[in-house]
Amino acid sequence: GAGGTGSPAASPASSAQAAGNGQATSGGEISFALATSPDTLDPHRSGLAVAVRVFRTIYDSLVVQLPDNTIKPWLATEWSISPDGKSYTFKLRKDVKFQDGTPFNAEAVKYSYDRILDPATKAANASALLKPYKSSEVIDEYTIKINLESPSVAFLGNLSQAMLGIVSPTAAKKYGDQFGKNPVGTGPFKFVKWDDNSEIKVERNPDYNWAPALVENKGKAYLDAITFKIIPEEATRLGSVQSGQVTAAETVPPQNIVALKNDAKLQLLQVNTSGLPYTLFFNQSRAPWNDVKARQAVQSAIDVDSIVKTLYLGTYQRAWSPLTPTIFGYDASLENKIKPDLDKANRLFDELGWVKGTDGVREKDGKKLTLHYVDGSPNREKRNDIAAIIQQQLKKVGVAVEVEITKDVQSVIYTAQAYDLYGNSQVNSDPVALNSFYHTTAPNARPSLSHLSDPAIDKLLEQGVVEADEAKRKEIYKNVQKYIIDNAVIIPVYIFPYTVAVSKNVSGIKFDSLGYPLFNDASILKK
Amino acid sequence: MVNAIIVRFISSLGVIVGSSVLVFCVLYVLPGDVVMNIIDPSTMSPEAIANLRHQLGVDRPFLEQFTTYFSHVLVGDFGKSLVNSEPVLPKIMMHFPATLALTAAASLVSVTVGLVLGVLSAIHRNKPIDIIARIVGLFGISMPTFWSGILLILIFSVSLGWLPALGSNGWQTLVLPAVTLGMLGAGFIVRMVRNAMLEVLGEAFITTLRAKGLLERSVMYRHALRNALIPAVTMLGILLGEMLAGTVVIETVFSRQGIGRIIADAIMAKDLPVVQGVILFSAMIYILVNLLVDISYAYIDPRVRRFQN
Amino acid sequence: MREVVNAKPLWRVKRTGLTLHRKNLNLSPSRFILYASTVVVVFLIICAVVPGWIAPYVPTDMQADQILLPPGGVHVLGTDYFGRDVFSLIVYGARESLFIGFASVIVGGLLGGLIGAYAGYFGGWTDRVLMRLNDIVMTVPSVLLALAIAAALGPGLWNIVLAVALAAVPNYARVMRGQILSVKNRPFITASRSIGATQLSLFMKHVLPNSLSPLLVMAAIGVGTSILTGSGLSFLGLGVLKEIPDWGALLSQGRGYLTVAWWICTFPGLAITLFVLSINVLGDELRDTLDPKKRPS
Amino acid sequence: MSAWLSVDQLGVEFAVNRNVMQAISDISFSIQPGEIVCLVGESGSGKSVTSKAIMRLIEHENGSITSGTIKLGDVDVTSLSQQKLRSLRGKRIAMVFQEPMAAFDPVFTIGSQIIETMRRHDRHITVREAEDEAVRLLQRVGIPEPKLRLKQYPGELSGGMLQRAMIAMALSGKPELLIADEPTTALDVTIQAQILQLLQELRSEFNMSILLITHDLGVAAEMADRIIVMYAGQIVEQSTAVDLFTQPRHPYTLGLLRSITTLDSDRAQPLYAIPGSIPGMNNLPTGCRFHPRCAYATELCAREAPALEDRDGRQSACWHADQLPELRDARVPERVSELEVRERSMRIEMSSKQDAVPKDVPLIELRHVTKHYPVKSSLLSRERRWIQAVDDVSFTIRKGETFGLVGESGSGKSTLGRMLLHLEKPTSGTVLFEDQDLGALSGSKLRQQRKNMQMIFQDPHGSVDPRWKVGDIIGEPFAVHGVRKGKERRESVESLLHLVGLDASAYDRYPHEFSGGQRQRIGIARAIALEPKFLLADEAVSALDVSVQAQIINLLQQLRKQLDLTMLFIGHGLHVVRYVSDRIGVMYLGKLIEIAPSEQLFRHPAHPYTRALVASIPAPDPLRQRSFKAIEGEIPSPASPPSGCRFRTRCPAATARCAAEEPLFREISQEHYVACHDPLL
Ligand SMILES: Nc1ncnc2c1ncn2[C@@H]1O[C@H](COP(=O)(O)OP(=O)(O)OP(=O)(O)O)[C@@H](O)[C@H]1O
Ligand SMILES: Nc1ncnc2c1ncn2[C@@H]1O[C@H](COP(=O)(O)OP(=O)(O)OP(=O)(O)O)[C@@H](O)[C@H]1O
Ligand SMILES: [Mg+2]
Ligand SMILES: [Mg+2]
Repeated sequence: GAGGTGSPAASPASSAQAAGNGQATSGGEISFALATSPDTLDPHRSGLAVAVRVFRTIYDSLVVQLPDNTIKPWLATEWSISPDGKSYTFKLRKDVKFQDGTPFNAEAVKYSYDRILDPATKAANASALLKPYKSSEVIDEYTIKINLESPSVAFLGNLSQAMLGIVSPTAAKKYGDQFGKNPVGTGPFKFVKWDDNSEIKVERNPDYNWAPALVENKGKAYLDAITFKIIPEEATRLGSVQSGQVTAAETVPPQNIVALKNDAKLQLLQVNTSGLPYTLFFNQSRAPWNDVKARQAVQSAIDVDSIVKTLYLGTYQRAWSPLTPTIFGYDASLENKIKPDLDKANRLFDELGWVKGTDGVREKDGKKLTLHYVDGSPNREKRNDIAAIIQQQLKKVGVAVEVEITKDVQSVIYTAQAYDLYGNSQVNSDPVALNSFYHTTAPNARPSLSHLSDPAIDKLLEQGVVEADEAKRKEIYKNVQKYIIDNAVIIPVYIFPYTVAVSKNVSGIKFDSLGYPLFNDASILKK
Repeated sequence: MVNAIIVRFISSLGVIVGSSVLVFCVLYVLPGDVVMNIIDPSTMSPEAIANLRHQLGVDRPFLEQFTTYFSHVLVGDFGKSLVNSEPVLPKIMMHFPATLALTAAASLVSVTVGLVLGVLSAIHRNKPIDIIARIVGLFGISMPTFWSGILLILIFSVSLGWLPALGSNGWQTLVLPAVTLGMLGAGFIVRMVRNAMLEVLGEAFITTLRAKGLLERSVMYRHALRNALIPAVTMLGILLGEMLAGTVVIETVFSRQGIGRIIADAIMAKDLPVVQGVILFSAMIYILVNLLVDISYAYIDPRVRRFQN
Repeated sequence: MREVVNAKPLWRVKRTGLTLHRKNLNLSPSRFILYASTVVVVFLIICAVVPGWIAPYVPTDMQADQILLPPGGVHVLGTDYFGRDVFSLIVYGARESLFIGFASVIVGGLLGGLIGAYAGYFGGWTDRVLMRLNDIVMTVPSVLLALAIAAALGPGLWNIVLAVALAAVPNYARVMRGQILSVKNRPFITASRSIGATQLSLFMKHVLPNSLSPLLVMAAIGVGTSILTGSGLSFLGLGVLKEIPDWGALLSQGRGYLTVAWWICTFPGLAITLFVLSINVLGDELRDTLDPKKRPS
Repeated sequence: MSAWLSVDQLGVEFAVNRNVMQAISDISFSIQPGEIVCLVGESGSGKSVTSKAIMRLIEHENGSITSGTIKLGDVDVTSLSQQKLRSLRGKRIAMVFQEPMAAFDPVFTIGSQIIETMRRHDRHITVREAEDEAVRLLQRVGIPEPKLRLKQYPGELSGGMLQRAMIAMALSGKPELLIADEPTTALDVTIQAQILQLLQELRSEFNMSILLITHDLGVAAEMADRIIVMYAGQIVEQSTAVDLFTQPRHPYTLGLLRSITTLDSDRAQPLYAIPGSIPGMNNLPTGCRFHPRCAYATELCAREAPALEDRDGRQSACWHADQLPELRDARVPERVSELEVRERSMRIEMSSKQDAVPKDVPLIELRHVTKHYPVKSSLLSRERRWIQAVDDVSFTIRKGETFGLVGESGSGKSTLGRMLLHLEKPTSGTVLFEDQDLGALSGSKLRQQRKNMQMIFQDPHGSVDPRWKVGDIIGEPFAVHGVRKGKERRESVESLLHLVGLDASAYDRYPHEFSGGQRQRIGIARAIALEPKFLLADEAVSALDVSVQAQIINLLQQLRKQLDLTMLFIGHGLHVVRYVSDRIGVMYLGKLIEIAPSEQLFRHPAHPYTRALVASIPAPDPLRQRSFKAIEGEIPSPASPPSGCRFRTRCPAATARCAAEEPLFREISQEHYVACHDPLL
């Protein structure tokens, strides 16, 4: 999905060290090479992770989520939740103002959230995140009450996301459709300019004094400015960080990680994203994959270890569960339980009556055993290559894999549902993310990717949304994860580590719980 | 004369309208729609998606989209990007200078390299210089530009550190992309100039010139080359088209700003108004340049000028 | 006048002269390049037709323990990041690439040739309409057009072929029309017309055969251009993912490994370059042989 | 007196596809100051190579001098350094070429090209001085408004003007020797006469030697002091003009002289023709290179090549040079009569359509036929103009007659011919064939009618499809009309081949394997395949060498009798037209200005133009020097013809009436029509 990457940071080790070594000095500019271009800097309209990386510097959120999944104050100093879990009352900071001088207050918060609901905004992912938001009431200038349609344990965590950042009502009204090109928030950096397809420049917000607990420097940032350069071509991006033309470059491909590690001028920052790992979903509505044995056969035939090692050269971690390890409720006991077992795979298929034909492909009732594997284009994180390997691996047990690489995921996957196996991942801060993938869907609604429909699982997932007791909630999600793996509903593949190569004379770049970079502590080391 | 140009220009407008209709039709059948590029389909409900599509107007029937778009174009409104609501024309105008600089620099490279190699090649026909010049020219035509571009970056930027790999400002940033793109054109020009030169060298008047006792130098450069250049000028118009198209790849490789980049992205995103805008714009440029080429042709070549009187 | 009746004069019996001097056949550089090009093209065509005879490995065979091996040893050109043998990939990829090259030239050349021939031969109203249309299409640079068409048709080998072919149609049409126009008024056409030949037979028997050579040359060179355009589409993300990738896809997929394993994309890149270069050399040679000015008369 | 130029034992080779080809060998001759020497010979005999070798220009065309010396005064040209050579070129020796249009660089003005030459050889001259000098030179060579011409581009001048300008350019270095390679071949007879006259004047004015290359013996007779005859890369004969024409010492020269048609040629007799054609330089016969075509050849000739020997101040390379005067009278008629016999027998084989056709039955009638072409408008000019290629022409061609059509280039002869066959629709007017309006016929009816009217083209190379086999080309009429299939067709084609004098083995060969004359035979065979009633021959022999020309004309005459053809014969060479035609029409600038029976037209031309035309023809007889002063001026543009009589701008007898009133086309004596207010008679 286009949601991109990020996760409760599994303590980004390298960044912490780098920050510790040098003496933070004020001043200087850095440039940060992005792999793709943001679509807009309007947080409510954007759906691209790359945009978040830029506008996280411009906007603040009400609360912040720490790596241990706890929620801490940011623009809100404190909050209370009503007993029915359907309304939240926030006390806001009084010393905050937007970069355009507009005062930050309850009105601004209400405006921001209502704006997301307004169809005219054409909000994309933000509206999904804000669910089940119903309305806001301004209690007083610095107190706001938010009402929900239904209780949601994940709501606070979502509020911490940049896509639900608070925008300047003055600017948003003034620029309308063009707000995305003229963003104004309360963040540590303010927008300077955006040259299409080339660069976005932000400069220090000199008034900034309300940094969250996630960073050490609570005041204004050390850096004068950051220029985000848009460099889609991998070789060029890496080439320019190696030659020193840019200070930092994101998404370093695995094969270069090894080489860059040995580069005396560069440091590598890596943070695993959190949410759902890259997962291959079986489409259970299509035969023969509605049969658990068939799915298990495939599960045994695919050597995920080999895939991850071959393609990512040991730089990516393998996924074992429908959730990433850093997320709440992750079940570590699932690790190393599935082993590639060709005999088992063959046996299972044999049992199902699929017999190998002369061409090595299994047949039953004159039908070939085919698996339609759909993947999005382009070859992001080598996902197309995974398809290529799986095609070869399944060939060995007599499954003919047809790989379809398409840009048009919408119609192939969501409208026509013409796939047997489809891969996706999602950035999220809470296991409720599982709901949209494994809960039975309403009769008229679009089915989930897995097409799973099991009342027991539905019940567990529903409990998970409202269960306030952490231990019980953990247990619920353990059961869900075990079920999903045991029934081979999916094949989890890898956990994406967001990797940035940074010049050694820059320190203090950190990452938030979703893996987005924070520049509050970043500074250039004086030599 | 001025009238003729105006008439010619007006008829070109027809061509421009035609080409944009064509492109509109081709793009309309693109699968999927722009919505997919703005949202994460797994997190949004179908209704929300439908809603968004409705707001963007991409769910309306073809004819309606078509007439709306063109009625706006007629009054000079190229519409707004579906992805980020940016007005198209200002966006193009902003990016065009970068593309222009690139194509101009690349043309310079093409013409210089092409001319030198082409002339050397023709003068030293079938000698080693000829062979080398032709092979160099052919390499320009034969290498995929994205590959040669990356190689140049690795060599001159990463290994040697002589030139920046990217950017849109300063002449240094122009060198590598212009060379990459220019080598393509140089290949064509070498071949063109060589053939034209050989043809001219076979003409009877060359013998006259020699019989007059002219220096070989002035036979070659003052006379033969000048004659050979006339057909080469017509090539420039076509070359420009190639170069403009080449920027799609080059601007991506070198992360340059420019309309090539815009259109590549827009095609992928099915951002119809942007694609339309860029195509309309580049068609206009193309036609304008070819018009200029035709006019200058009539001025350079006395054989054409004769028909005027 | 007796001797004239006998069209073969006595002294023609021996055709000496030119042929006899061929003894000292020292290879000039340009000849050498011509022969080398022929060898390259022929070899790659053989690869495309019977890759199994040449490739030492099965190209789809992914050996996880043999990834990124440098050239030399058992893998002459090394292995790629899947652990596939690069040489075998190139040999098998020839089929895909040459298919793109030849198929798109055949489709585009036929279509463009027909349009150009029709317009040029019948002239008048249809000519004006067709050529105006052609002008229109030509204002859109062919790579862009191919890009748009490829995007519209979606991935698929045939779609790439079609995109490249359609984008080239206007060029073929223009050349064909020009050629037809120049042939149309040659005296031997008038001669046939004066005999009473119908338009159709004039066209099929005289005009067309005599107009084909520039188109053939263009088509020969077009095979190379199509492969290049195809690889450009791969680069822009519109290629096709297949078990056996074409050279463009190999090159475009392997380019990320250039600094780590240069051989993965360098050899497919060389294959493209060499093939295109050679086909251009052959095309030029073909142009020279077909050029009536250079033919013995 | 020492010779200006002496060439000794010159041999030249060309590198062709890494082989060498000997183009000329053993060429020796010399030119005295103020002398005009003509180099004659058929196409490909090495005339141009010889001339270019003198200036060592062949070195730029893969050629090299392999033997011999060229001396200009005391200077040995063969061993000169490039630098010295260049200062000699254009200064001491200047050249004028055949195609004036192609000999100028099209993108520089005439003036700049002339000035460039001057400044190249005289570093001290200023541009202004050079310009003045150029104006003076242009004036001298007879170019009106020289100042204006100086600034014009070659494309803006007519061929005749350009040739004058070329001569002016050649004169600019005040050369001692002028080499003129076929300077008039591309020009009309009237213009040719002007240029030749100019050359003669210049010779005496500057005491310049001239090496004049021509294949027209008439020109040679008129101009030359001495004539050198070349054949297949060698000199075969050399002597003074008078001697050569009266007493040729080589069978080839003799053949050439006999082949040419003159005003006196007997129209009842077939023309003499040298059989065969000149061999290519890569397949030369052994011994004497001419022996396969020679009527006097003996076994010795085939074995050993004769040397060029001096005798009585003249040279010839023939074993039988001495006996030639006697042989000449004895042997040749024999051969002709032998041929006659064959022809007669063939004639019997063919149908016997010889039955008398009533005279005066019109086969083709043209009524007020007009053809206007739009002038191609370039990008920058949009107004439409029209070329009046043919304007209101009416005449009749009678059954069985040969009608000749003459006129300068661009006068509309070919256009008229094409309309006659309805290959092109007239802008207005009608063409009747056997009283049937061709314009009213439907497509298929017209195609049927085409069987009856056929055409022979000027360019023997262009008029046959290079990709077809000869048999298919000749058989095409059968195929088109669906007659004679398979074996029958092949037989018919073979008998046609035989009829036009080609071997049946030609059937499976391709046109490029044949010489120009043979190709023309192929074209003729195709034209007569369907036994048409009418044959149009548009310059059918103009592109051919004299010896071959005679062969083709004989063939045509013979076929005409056998097949009872009616013919329209369009031609440049007036003698040839006179020889073949019963009546002749003269065209000028799209108008038919005179029609008369052949002899009448030549002896008593009524139109001043016709008279000028007839007078312009150089007679191949050095004793009959021309007294007539060449007609002045050039043919005006057909896009804006003069008012009234179109010839008035060049007419010595023009009056005010000629400008105001267009003369009627009227009969002045029996069968003699003319469009002139004051016809000569
Ligand atoms: N540059 C060249 N390279 C090779 N062969 C040549 C070249 N120039 C002339 N020849 C050959 O030399 C021979 C003599 O040619 P040349 O031009 O002297 O004939 P010519 O007598 O001038 O004929 P024409 O009357 O047609 O001008 C011909 O066979 C011709 O093919
Ligand atoms: N298809 C055409 N389009 C335009 N102009 C033409 C065309 N054909 C002939 N003309 C012009 O018509 C005039 C007469 O041409 P035509 O060929 O009939 O002359 P001609 O007497 O046969 O000359 P030549 O002796 O050179 O063959 C010329 O000025 C020519 O340029
Ligand atoms: Mg010559
Ligand atoms: Mg003519």
